This record gives sequence, C-alpha cells and structure tokens, in this order.
Amino acid sequence: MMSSATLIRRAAPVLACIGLLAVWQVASLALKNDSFPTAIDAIRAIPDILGDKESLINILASLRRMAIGFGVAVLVSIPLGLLMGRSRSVAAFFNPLLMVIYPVPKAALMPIIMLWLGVGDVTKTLVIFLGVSLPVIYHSFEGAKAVEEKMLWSGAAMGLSPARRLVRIVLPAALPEILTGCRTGLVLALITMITSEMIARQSGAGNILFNALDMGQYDTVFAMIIIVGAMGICLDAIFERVRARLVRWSEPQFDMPLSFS
Amino acid sequence: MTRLLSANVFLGIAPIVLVIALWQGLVSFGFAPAVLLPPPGFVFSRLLQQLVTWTFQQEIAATLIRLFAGFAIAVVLGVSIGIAAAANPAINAVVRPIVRVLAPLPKVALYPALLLLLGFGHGSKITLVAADALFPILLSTYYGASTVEQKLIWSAMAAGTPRYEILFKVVLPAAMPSILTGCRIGLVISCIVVFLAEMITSTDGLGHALVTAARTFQAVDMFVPLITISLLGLILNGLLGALRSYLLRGFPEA
Amino acid sequence: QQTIRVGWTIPAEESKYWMMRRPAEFPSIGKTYNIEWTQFQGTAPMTQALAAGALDCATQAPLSLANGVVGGNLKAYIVAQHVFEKPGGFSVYWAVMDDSPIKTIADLKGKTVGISVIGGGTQGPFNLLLKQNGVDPTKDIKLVEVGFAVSEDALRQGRVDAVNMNQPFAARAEAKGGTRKLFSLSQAMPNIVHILEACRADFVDKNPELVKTYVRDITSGMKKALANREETLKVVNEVLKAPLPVLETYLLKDNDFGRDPGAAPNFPAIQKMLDIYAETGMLPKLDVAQFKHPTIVAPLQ
Amino acid sequence: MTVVPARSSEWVRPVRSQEPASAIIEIDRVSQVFQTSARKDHVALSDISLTIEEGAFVSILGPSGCGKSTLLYIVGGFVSPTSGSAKIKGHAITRPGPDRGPVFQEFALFPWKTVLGNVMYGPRQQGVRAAEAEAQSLALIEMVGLKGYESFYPKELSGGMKQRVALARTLAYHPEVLLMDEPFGALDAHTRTRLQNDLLNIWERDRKTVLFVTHSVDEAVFLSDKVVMMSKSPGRIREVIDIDLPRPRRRNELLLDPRYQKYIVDIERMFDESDEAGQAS
Amino acid sequence: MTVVPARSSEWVRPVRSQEPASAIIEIDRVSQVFQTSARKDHVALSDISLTIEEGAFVSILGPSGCGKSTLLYIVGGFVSPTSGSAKIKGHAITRPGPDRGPVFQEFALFPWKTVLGNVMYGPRQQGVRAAEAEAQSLALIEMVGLKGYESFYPKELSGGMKQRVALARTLAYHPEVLLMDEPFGALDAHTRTRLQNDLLNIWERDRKTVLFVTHSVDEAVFLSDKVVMMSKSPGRIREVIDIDLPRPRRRNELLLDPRYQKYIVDIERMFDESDEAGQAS
Ligand SMILES: Nc1ncnc2c1ncn2[C@@H]1O[C@H](COP(=O)(O)OP(=O)(O)OP(=O)(O)O)[C@@H](O)[C@H]1O
Ligand SMILES: Nc1ncnc2c1ncn2[C@@H]1O[C@H](COP(=O)(O)OP(=O)(O)OP(=O)(O)O)[C@@H](O)[C@H]1O
Ligand SMILES: [Mg+2]
Ligand SMILES: [Mg+2]
Repeated sequence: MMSSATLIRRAAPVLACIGLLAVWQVASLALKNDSFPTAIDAIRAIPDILGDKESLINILASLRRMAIGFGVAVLVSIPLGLLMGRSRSVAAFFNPLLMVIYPVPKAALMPIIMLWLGVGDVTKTLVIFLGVSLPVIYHSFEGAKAVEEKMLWSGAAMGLSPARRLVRIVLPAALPEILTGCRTGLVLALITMITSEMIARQSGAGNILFNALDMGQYDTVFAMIIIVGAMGICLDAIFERVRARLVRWSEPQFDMPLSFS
Repeated sequence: MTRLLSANVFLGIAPIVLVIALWQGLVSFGFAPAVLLPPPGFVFSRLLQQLVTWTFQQEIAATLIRLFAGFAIAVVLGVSIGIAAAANPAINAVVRPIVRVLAPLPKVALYPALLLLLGFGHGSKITLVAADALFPILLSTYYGASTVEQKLIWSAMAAGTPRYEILFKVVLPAAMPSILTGCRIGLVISCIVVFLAEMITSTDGLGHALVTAARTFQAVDMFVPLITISLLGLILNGLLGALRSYLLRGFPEA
Repeated sequence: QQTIRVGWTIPAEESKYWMMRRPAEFPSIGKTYNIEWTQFQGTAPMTQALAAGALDCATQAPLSLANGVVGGNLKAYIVAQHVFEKPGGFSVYWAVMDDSPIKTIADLKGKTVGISVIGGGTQGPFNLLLKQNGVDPTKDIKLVEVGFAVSEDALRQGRVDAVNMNQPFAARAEAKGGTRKLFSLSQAMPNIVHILEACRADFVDKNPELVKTYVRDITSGMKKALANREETLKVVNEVLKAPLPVLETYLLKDNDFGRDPGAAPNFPAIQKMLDIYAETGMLPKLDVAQFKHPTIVAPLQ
Repeated sequence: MTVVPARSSEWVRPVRSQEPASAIIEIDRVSQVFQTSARKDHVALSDISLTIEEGAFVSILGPSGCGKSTLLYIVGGFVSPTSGSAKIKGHAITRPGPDRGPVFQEFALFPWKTVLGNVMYGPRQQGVRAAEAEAQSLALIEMVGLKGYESFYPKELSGGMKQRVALARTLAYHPEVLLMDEPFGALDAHTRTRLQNDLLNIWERDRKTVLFVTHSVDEAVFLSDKVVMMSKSPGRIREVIDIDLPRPRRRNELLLDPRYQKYIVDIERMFDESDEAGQAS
Repeated sequence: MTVVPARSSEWVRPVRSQEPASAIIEIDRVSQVFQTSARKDHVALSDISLTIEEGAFVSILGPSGCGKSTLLYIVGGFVSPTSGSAKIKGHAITRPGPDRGPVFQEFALFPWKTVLGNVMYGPRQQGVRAAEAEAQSLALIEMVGLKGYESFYPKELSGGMKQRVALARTLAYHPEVLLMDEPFGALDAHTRTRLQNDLLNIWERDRKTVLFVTHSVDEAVFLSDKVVMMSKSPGRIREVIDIDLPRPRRRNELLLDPRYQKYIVDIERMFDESDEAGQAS
C-alpha cells in the first residue's frame, strides 16, 4: 500500500519532466525558431544518437573523463578545504590564490594549456577538475569552519593529533556541507564535461553537441541536452542515496523540512 | 590584531607573488614562447596603460554590468527558490526534479537560442550568466535552509511570526552561512561565464578584447583582460568576504 | 611508425574526411604512419595550437595563418588547399530579407550586420567592399558576430539587418526563400582561398618524408572526393551529421565552393588576399613565398 | 503505578479561588512514538491525560528521558502526537501560537541576534513599537541579571546566561501560557532563587498559566499549585499532587513550614519507590 | 572580598593522607580577556591562582557567567589564558591531552556516532581493541542508565541522556584529571544521586583528580575535598574552603552530620553576602 502522498512524491519527478517537456514544446511552437526545435523533434533524434555505436563510444569517453576529473577533484579539494577551514594561515594562503585563479576562463588559457598538456584527455580532465573543485573546496572550507569547537576539543582531549582530528572529527562533522559541495560539483562536472570539448574536440559527448551546433542540427543539439539532463538525473539519484546513507544522523528530526506543511 | 591581519595579508600575497615568479620563470627559461605567454612585467605595465583609456574602461563597464546583473538575478532567484523549496513540500516536489534536470545542462549550448530570443546585447549574456550561477546558489540555499535548527523556527512561530515571515526572519538568516558559500561559488562562475559569453559572441566587453587579441596573436593584449578578470574576481570576493563577516558576526564560525 | 597530429574543422575538408573515415582506401595511413585527429572550432584556435606545438598540421585560413606568422612567431608551410571560390560557383555572401529596404552596400550605413568571425578571413574583402562603397566598417555599421549556423535565424528574427551566408546553410536558406543576396565576396576579388592545409615548418623540416606522405594522401583524398560524389556525400554525412538531402542540394555541385583537383594551393590568389588584408590595415605586408616549401606541396603523387 | 487522570482530581486554586477555575489545556490520552534511525519504534509518551486550569502553575517532575520535553512540544503545537489530542481553550492544538511561549531546554537563541535583539524579537513580532519594545526588553534583561550584556551575541555568553536570555525572550511577548523546560537548570542557586521569585511575581501579576519542567523537587513544590510526576519507559503520568500551600509564598517562611517539607519528602519517597520498582524489573 | 591564594591553604586530603599530597595542577595569576563582536574587551577571569593536589576532588561554585567554564578550558588546554600560566605536573599546559578529560556543559557529542560509538571513541583512540572497548563502553552506558539506547543517535536523546553520554564518553578513556562542567545539571534528583555515587566510586578506585563545576552547594560539599568559590565581574576566586568530612561518604549519614549542614549553610551565607555586596554596588 502506498499512501497518496508517497504516490505523489514518487510521481513528482516524472510529472515535472513531462511538464518541462510540455512547456518546451509550447514555447518552441510559439517562437517558431529554427535553433529552438520542438521537444518532440529533439526526442525523435535521441534514438539516432544512442543507436550509433560511435556516439556511444563518444559519450562513454566523456563520462570517463568526468569520472576521473570528479574523483581527483573530490580527493584533492576536500582535504584542502578542510585544512583551510581549520587553519587561518592555510586559508589566508590559499584564498586569494584561488580567487585569482578560478575566475579566469579556462577557454582563454587553452593555447598555453595546449602548449604543456596537448589537446587530449589531460587538458579536458583538468578543466573538469577545476570546475568540480571550486564548490567542493569552498563548501568543505565553510563546513570545516562551522564545526563546533568543543567537539574538536573533545577529540584533542582524547589524544587525537591535529591531522587525525581533521579526518576523524572535522570530516564527518562537515560532511553534510561537503556533500552539498559535491552535489554542486557533480552538476558542474557534467557542464564542464561538455564545455571542455567546445574548442578542441576529439571524442566525447560535447563533440557531438558542438558539431551539431556548428552545423545547425538543432534537434541533435537538444537531443544531446536531453541526454545530459538524463545523466544528471541518474547521477543525482545515485548521489542522493549515498548522501542519505552518509548523513542520516544530521537529518532534521521532525518530519517536514521546516515543519511547515 | 593588526599584526595578525598584516601577517595574513602577507600570507595571501605570497602565493600570488610566487605564481607571478613562476610565470616569469616559465618565460625566462623558455618553457613557453613569449608569443603565447608574455612576461608578466609587460602585461602589468600594459594593464596600467589600458586602465586609463576610455575604451578599456568601457569594456570593463560592459563586463561588470553583465556580471552584476546576472549574478544578482541568480542570487535573488536561487535564494528564493531554494528557501521556498525547503519550506514548502508542494514546491519542493516540483522544484527538486526540475533542478535535477536543468542544473547539469550545459547552458552554453542554449546560448545560440538565447541570442535569437534576446539579441546580441546585454540580455542574452546576462541570462547566460544568471542561468549558470543560479544552481550553485540554489543548491546551497536549499541544503542550508532544510537543515535549519528546528527549535529556532519553533521559537519564532511561538512568538507569533507569520509563516511566510519566518522565511525571512529565521530561515534566511539561519541559512546565511550556506547561502553565502553558494554566492561565492556563483560569483566565480559568473566571472567565468560572462567572459565566455563575450568570447562566443564578441561584441564588446573584456571577453571581446581577449578574443580579438588572441586572433591576432597579441599575447600581451590577450593577457590584460585575463589579469583584469582575475583582479575583479579577487576584489569582488574580498567584498563578499567582508559582507560575510558582517552578516555572520553572530555565528560561531565568523 | 610515426604519428602526425592534425587539426581539422567543419564543413569543407572532404579529402581529410575521406582520410578519417576511409583510411583503408589510403595505402599508408595506419601502416607507415598514424594520424591523431583533433577537431577545433574554427581555424584561429588551430593557429594557436600550431604555434603552441600541440598540432603538426592543421586546416588554416590565409588570415589566421598570417596572424600566426606575424603575431605568433609561427613558421609554417602551406602544403595543400581545400576550397576556394571558383568563378560561377559559391561565394560567401551577405543576405538581407526580401522586403528589406537595403538594396545596395551603401544602404548598410547605420545597420546591424552579422559576420561569422570578427577579424576573420572574410572581413578583409568585406571591409574592402564597404570602403569602396563609402561605408566605414568601424563607424558606420554595428558589427556583431553571428556564426554561420545561426545566421539565417538571426536574419529572419530581425536580430541583424544583413548577415553572411555559407554552405550548407545558404542552400537551406535559399530553399526556404524570403532572403536575397546583397553582395558576395567574389565582388572584392575572384578565387578567394577559404581554407588550406598548413604544417609547422620545424615539423616539416624534421620529418619531410612523413609530411610528404601526408600531402600525398591529401592529394589522393581530394581526387577520391571529386571522383566519387556518391561516397563523398556519405563520408561528409558521417562527419557533419548533416542529413543527406541537405548535402545533396549543393555538395560538389555548381553552387558549391571550388576544389582544385590536385588540392594545389593557389599561391597568387593567397598573395592577393594578403595584399587586401594589408590594404585594409588588418596585417602588415606579407610575401606568400615564405609559406612555400620547395618540394612538399600538393599535388603530390 | 497508578495513572491519576487529571480530570478526576477536582482541583481548586488555593489563593485565587474566587472565580471558578476553567481548564485552559486539556491533554487527552496522548501518545508519542518516535521512529529511530535504526528503524525501531520508541515510545516516548504513552497515554497521557492531563488537564491544566487557567492560571495554574503546574510542574512536571520525572526521570531523565521520560518525555517531559516531548509533552511540552505537544502542548506548544510543535509536534503532533502519534495518537490522542491536546486542546487549548477547547480548540485542538495544531500549531504554535503566541499564546503559548516556550523556553527550550537547549535555549534555541537566534545566533545572528544580540541579547537585546533576541529579547526584542517577540514584542516586535507582536507589533510593539521599536522604542517601547526596547524599553521593555531592557527591563527584562536587567531582571534576568544581564545588564551590560545587551550587545553580546549568544556565542559570547556562558551557559547560564544563554538560559536567562531564552527566558527573557519568551517573557517579553507575554504569552498566556508559559511552557518552560528546566528554565533554571543551568543557574547557580542564587540567580535561581531570584528568578523563581521574579517568575512568581510575573505569574501573580499577569495571571499566566505555567507548565514548568524541573528536576528539583523543592523548586516544584515551592512554585507549583500542582506537581505532575512522570515515570519512564514508556513515559506515563504516575501521580498528580496538589500543593496546598498559601500564596504568596516566601522561601524563608516555607522552609519552616512542615507541610512544605512533607510534600518534598513525600515526592522524593514516591520516586524512590518507583526507582526501586524500576530497578527490580 | 578576599582572594585566598590556594597555595597558602595548607590542605591535607582527609582520608587518603598517607602519602604527601603533591600539586598536579597549578594555576598562577591567570586572566582571560575576551574581545566581543562589539570590539570591547570583556574580562572573564581576573588573576586566578589555584593549586590542585593530586587525587583531590575540587568543586567550583560561582554565579552564572563568572568564568567557571573558562577556567576549565584553560586547565584543559583548549584556550590559552591572556596572561598568567597554568601547569600540570610542573609542565606548562599548552594543549589538550588524554590526561585531562573534559565533560562539557554543552555535551559536544559527535552527532554522527551512536551512543555506543560516542562512548567507544576515546578507548579506540587510545588503541584499545574493539571488542574490549565495546565491552567497557557497554558497562559504562549501563552505569549511566542508558542501556537499550546504544544505537540511538544524539539527536534522538533527551537533554539529560545526552549529558550522561558525554559523561560516559569521558570516563571511558580513563583520564587522570576529570574536568567536569555541571555534568549532572540536566539530571533528575535520582539519576543525579546515583551518578554522584558512581563518580565517587570511580574516583576512590582510580585515584583521579577531579575539577568539578556545579551550581548545587550540597553536591559540592558532598563530593569535594575542597570547594572554590568564585565571584563575578570580573571572575575572581573569593574563597577556598576545605571540606573536612570523612570518606567514604554516604549521603544518608552525611545528612545527619551537623558539619555537613554547617558547610552548606556557611557557603550559602557567603554567597548571600557577596550577592548583597554585588547588588549594592
Ligand atoms: N527524534 C527522536 N527519535 C527517537 N527517540 C526520541 C526522539 N526524540 C526523543 N526521543 C526519545 O523520547 C524520550 C523522551 O525524550 P524527552 O526529550 O521528552 O525527555 P525528557 O523527559 O525531556 O528528558 P530530560 O529530562 O533528560 O530532558 C527519550 O527516551 C528519547 O530518547
Ligand atoms: N567568546 C567570548 N567572547 C566574549 N565574552 C565571552 C566569550 N566567551 C565567554 N565570554 C564571557 O566570559 C564570561 C565567563 O563565561 P563562562 O562560560 O566561563 O561562565 P560560567 O562561569 O561557565 O557561567 P555558567 O555557570 O553560566 O556556565 C561570561 O561573562 C561570558 O559572557
Ligand atoms: Mg527534556
Ligand atoms: Mg559554564
């Protein structure tokens, strides 16, 4: 037996997707604009892409880069962010540096990056890495800053070294915030996975998309957008599961988000 | 206190100086040809020259307008949607899946469509900036707002605060640390995207200056906008940091 | 076995598309040497990639290549040519709506005009034509960058008053109707060379045999492309993902660009273009001879 | 263990018995079951019935974890009980309202507001003009002994100071019913005595109803008209005791009053018994 | 107001006076000044000197906000004093260490760990094997009366239950010195008495040193060898009183002991005086 509330909750994502597509369909019909095809046209183009072996290889190649970029970024950013959060000097050291580096559009640095790293996987993975690391670093940073001091004191009194305190106390205590960063990072990973292939393309999902864009094949462009959106939903769903597992202890105790209903 | 402050400033400048030194090193020891990577000295002196020229100031102004407008829209939308989604289960049920679908879309791919809808002026670029900066802010706000200590809300309700006002009086300030983190990320993304938009359809702005210089291989002129956006990022973040320590002065972590 | 890193772009490099898609048709590809293909958005990033040494050979436009030489210390040889504007064939043109009040180039004054790439290869002849008709390209018009793919839409939506058209988009727009040609580049000069193949000089000097083989393959690729239109359509369709019916309307027909049967670069035409660029102030004066390798140049058998 | 339904105890307020006492809060067979993270059901309250007359001062005593706070949350309208119903003035309690002012065990001060800002929050919500609200709040802050700390943020206060701010914050908006969860728990004996007196004064003056959780038996006896004794696992009402001592009460006088001492001893003994029973089981 | 430097009070432990008592903690003219957000200096502790002998049970009594917690933080090595020095066994205290176990007023449990996880945390850090740590922890959890709640997360506990977990967590890793900040403040009289006895037993058995902040005068007298009375604004030591009562102490016996009552009355009177002085000023 499913209560009607759960039924609605389960159905909501589907309804929302259908709603989005409907809005899109209506908007595109109203605008009558070649570069904005109807939802139906775009959906029709999906089987062509997914049926093509080469396209699938392309998409998988992109996903692989994304996975590597995301993984490395998370592994590097969390410790850095936590260190920055717990040590004023580390924060003072890195903060301005990051703020100088991050706003520079990677696309503009392509020539120099190409010079050292070529045009292959390394460059693109680096771009994904930079995209993901931004939110992860800053959420870890703020999360670590907000850890209740007395918890750390308790740890210190148990004889934990600063390094172990970082791992055994700051990390779990800041985990909800860190995961928020990872969630944003996941979103940015997908975006940068595509955009990293805008200028120099070898094989990848972005390659398909931007080629279609250059050729004015808008139904393919939007079909790719749908595919990326679908990937987003899947990755997000997986992520939410992991999150729910990791931070069950932090969930609000009383049912509704703000007990508002 | 002031000693501590200046020590921190020194710590902050040190790595930037190091980066510039590394840059100089790369040029001097021939790891990169000067046509791709001009020596920093040239770039900075050109920057100073440019900064006083009217045309360059106009480019900066164009970029800044787009940056601020886009970022401001993203903040307003992101914070309000995020809080609404955390507060109301009905809105939550609608917003969550939509965010899941829309957030990871590469917005650049929509740029051509935006151009046709909104033209080549500010409109399309501001929209692109807002669209890209929106989701980090929205997600942070949502998570921040949905983990607000329940008893704070209870206290306010018991004091007779109407429901919708609780959003402004309790949820918003209590989620402020998280919101500001989202804003910081959104701001950086805004910087990147405004540039990207100006590079793709280059009419004016710093991105345009960069692209024209890049096409004609004027490396020094190409780096001037890059350094400018870097400095802008640094300055804007400094301002955001100051705002943050003001807004969060009551919070333990501030 | 050596590898050559090649940059390419879309939409008009049929001989390279053949090499990519039908390597078995070429005796040496994959056997005596390998090609590492990287696609770029436009020729300018490829110039940067060449200058950075990230590519060995790449598709270039005369202007981007010249820019690389002047500003980027690039030394390169033009080894082949892909497409040019043959008399009577397709020439990049600026279109306006049928009912537009703009009848002559002079009418463009005060209008918004789209161009695919500001400072790109087409702008030299474009500027020249405007100047000839009393329009100052920097002051009298508002120039905006509109990629070929969206130019038709931008025009129809009224975002621009005039915009440049290129194949295959021109064919599509013409099929739909409602637009007319205002002027074309061929009015500025005939035989405009749009894209050619260039290789880094240091790479050529180090690996003359390898490049020779590569140029030989380009030559034979061009031959195959011209000889077998049916198959070429398929190849182009695979690469561009543009539907066959659209390609059918123009590809390798009279309303297409011209292709030299041996992919031979037309150095005098290129020189003329460089002169125009110099005249319009886009470049200092350049001599095309510096791009000429004594032996390695298409056609090679 | 006998559950004495409050309804049946015909209780009359000792000093202000001129008018007939009417029930302001009625709790009827309320149970609260929590689901723990380990997916087990945990019964916090079981079948609680209690009636509180208007203007009464009722204390709740009970072992740690017996559900006192939970009961207060239910009366406050913050959580709805798993079963049973709670009513205020005959209306079902569905949400919090400014008629019931809670003082939480964890204080729940707004970290972004200063001491003054926290205390002023309630009156400002009620539409009191800023100047007036400030004057009232300053008086309350002085009453709880925090004069000079108006501009401090909660993070800069000691535990007992936070508790006093929480108390002042709730008193500031004059709720009819006060729901106080160990409001003096973190205070030293002195401050505690002073605030007990202040609270009694306010109560006498404004005819408030107070539901007061405490761990101190003599505090309960000293302050209350009625003491509710709870027992644990699951939380039940064990006994409801009317405290029949004259008002106004002075501590010095009461200390010499044998009835006062007897109440204390009786209640302590009752807990002893339950404790032994609990340990035996 | 007289500050009695601890050094001068030649204090001898009443029951275990066989060996000469040696100072384990020496606090020498410690002051603590906080900068508030309003950029004002706030003196929390002023010129505190105190010596604590090894194995002593020392209670700190004082009005809310007088700096008791701050003093504990300094001894714990969590904050360093603005001036003055604190030493443990002759070495300056610069950092926290497993020799000093704090029980914080705010509990500071690890929210991501269950009750068992919290209690086991210390022993596991000290390298105790998992099975052994678990057995010890379960015993402690039972001692503090939380059997059956091992798998609960802190957010699912009541205030008093959290406090008991915090206590168990610190006891679990056997620190030599216990720094307890109102560890029984949120407990009902019963649980409190039981835990007082348990704490005394542990103290007797393991020869720990205890620094114990409390608001209850009789708790202080019942448990301590020495009671430190503090006064407020700025926080100073007002008096140090040796409690010369025989050990082991039984509450029932003590209640009948006139000396016990006298200590309580004396201490309360001293606070009364200071309070009047405070109010007069
Ligand atoms: N969210 C929850 N999930 C599971 N159990 C809970 C939850 N909240 C409270 N409980 C349980 O309900 C019982 C009652 O808790 P409550 O806070 O009401 O106790 P209390 O009487 O106020 O105790 P104390 O005097 O220690 O504050 C406790 O056993 C507690 O473990
Ligand atoms: N971070 C801080 N900034 C400014 N003042 C502070 C800060 N922390 C504590 N104080 C002040 O120091 C004084 C002592 O605080 P402390 O917590 O030590 O008091 P306490 O004796 O433990 O009180 P209680 O019994 O209420 O817990 C208080 O007046 C408090 O306002
Ligand atoms: Mg409670
Ligand atoms: Mg304290």
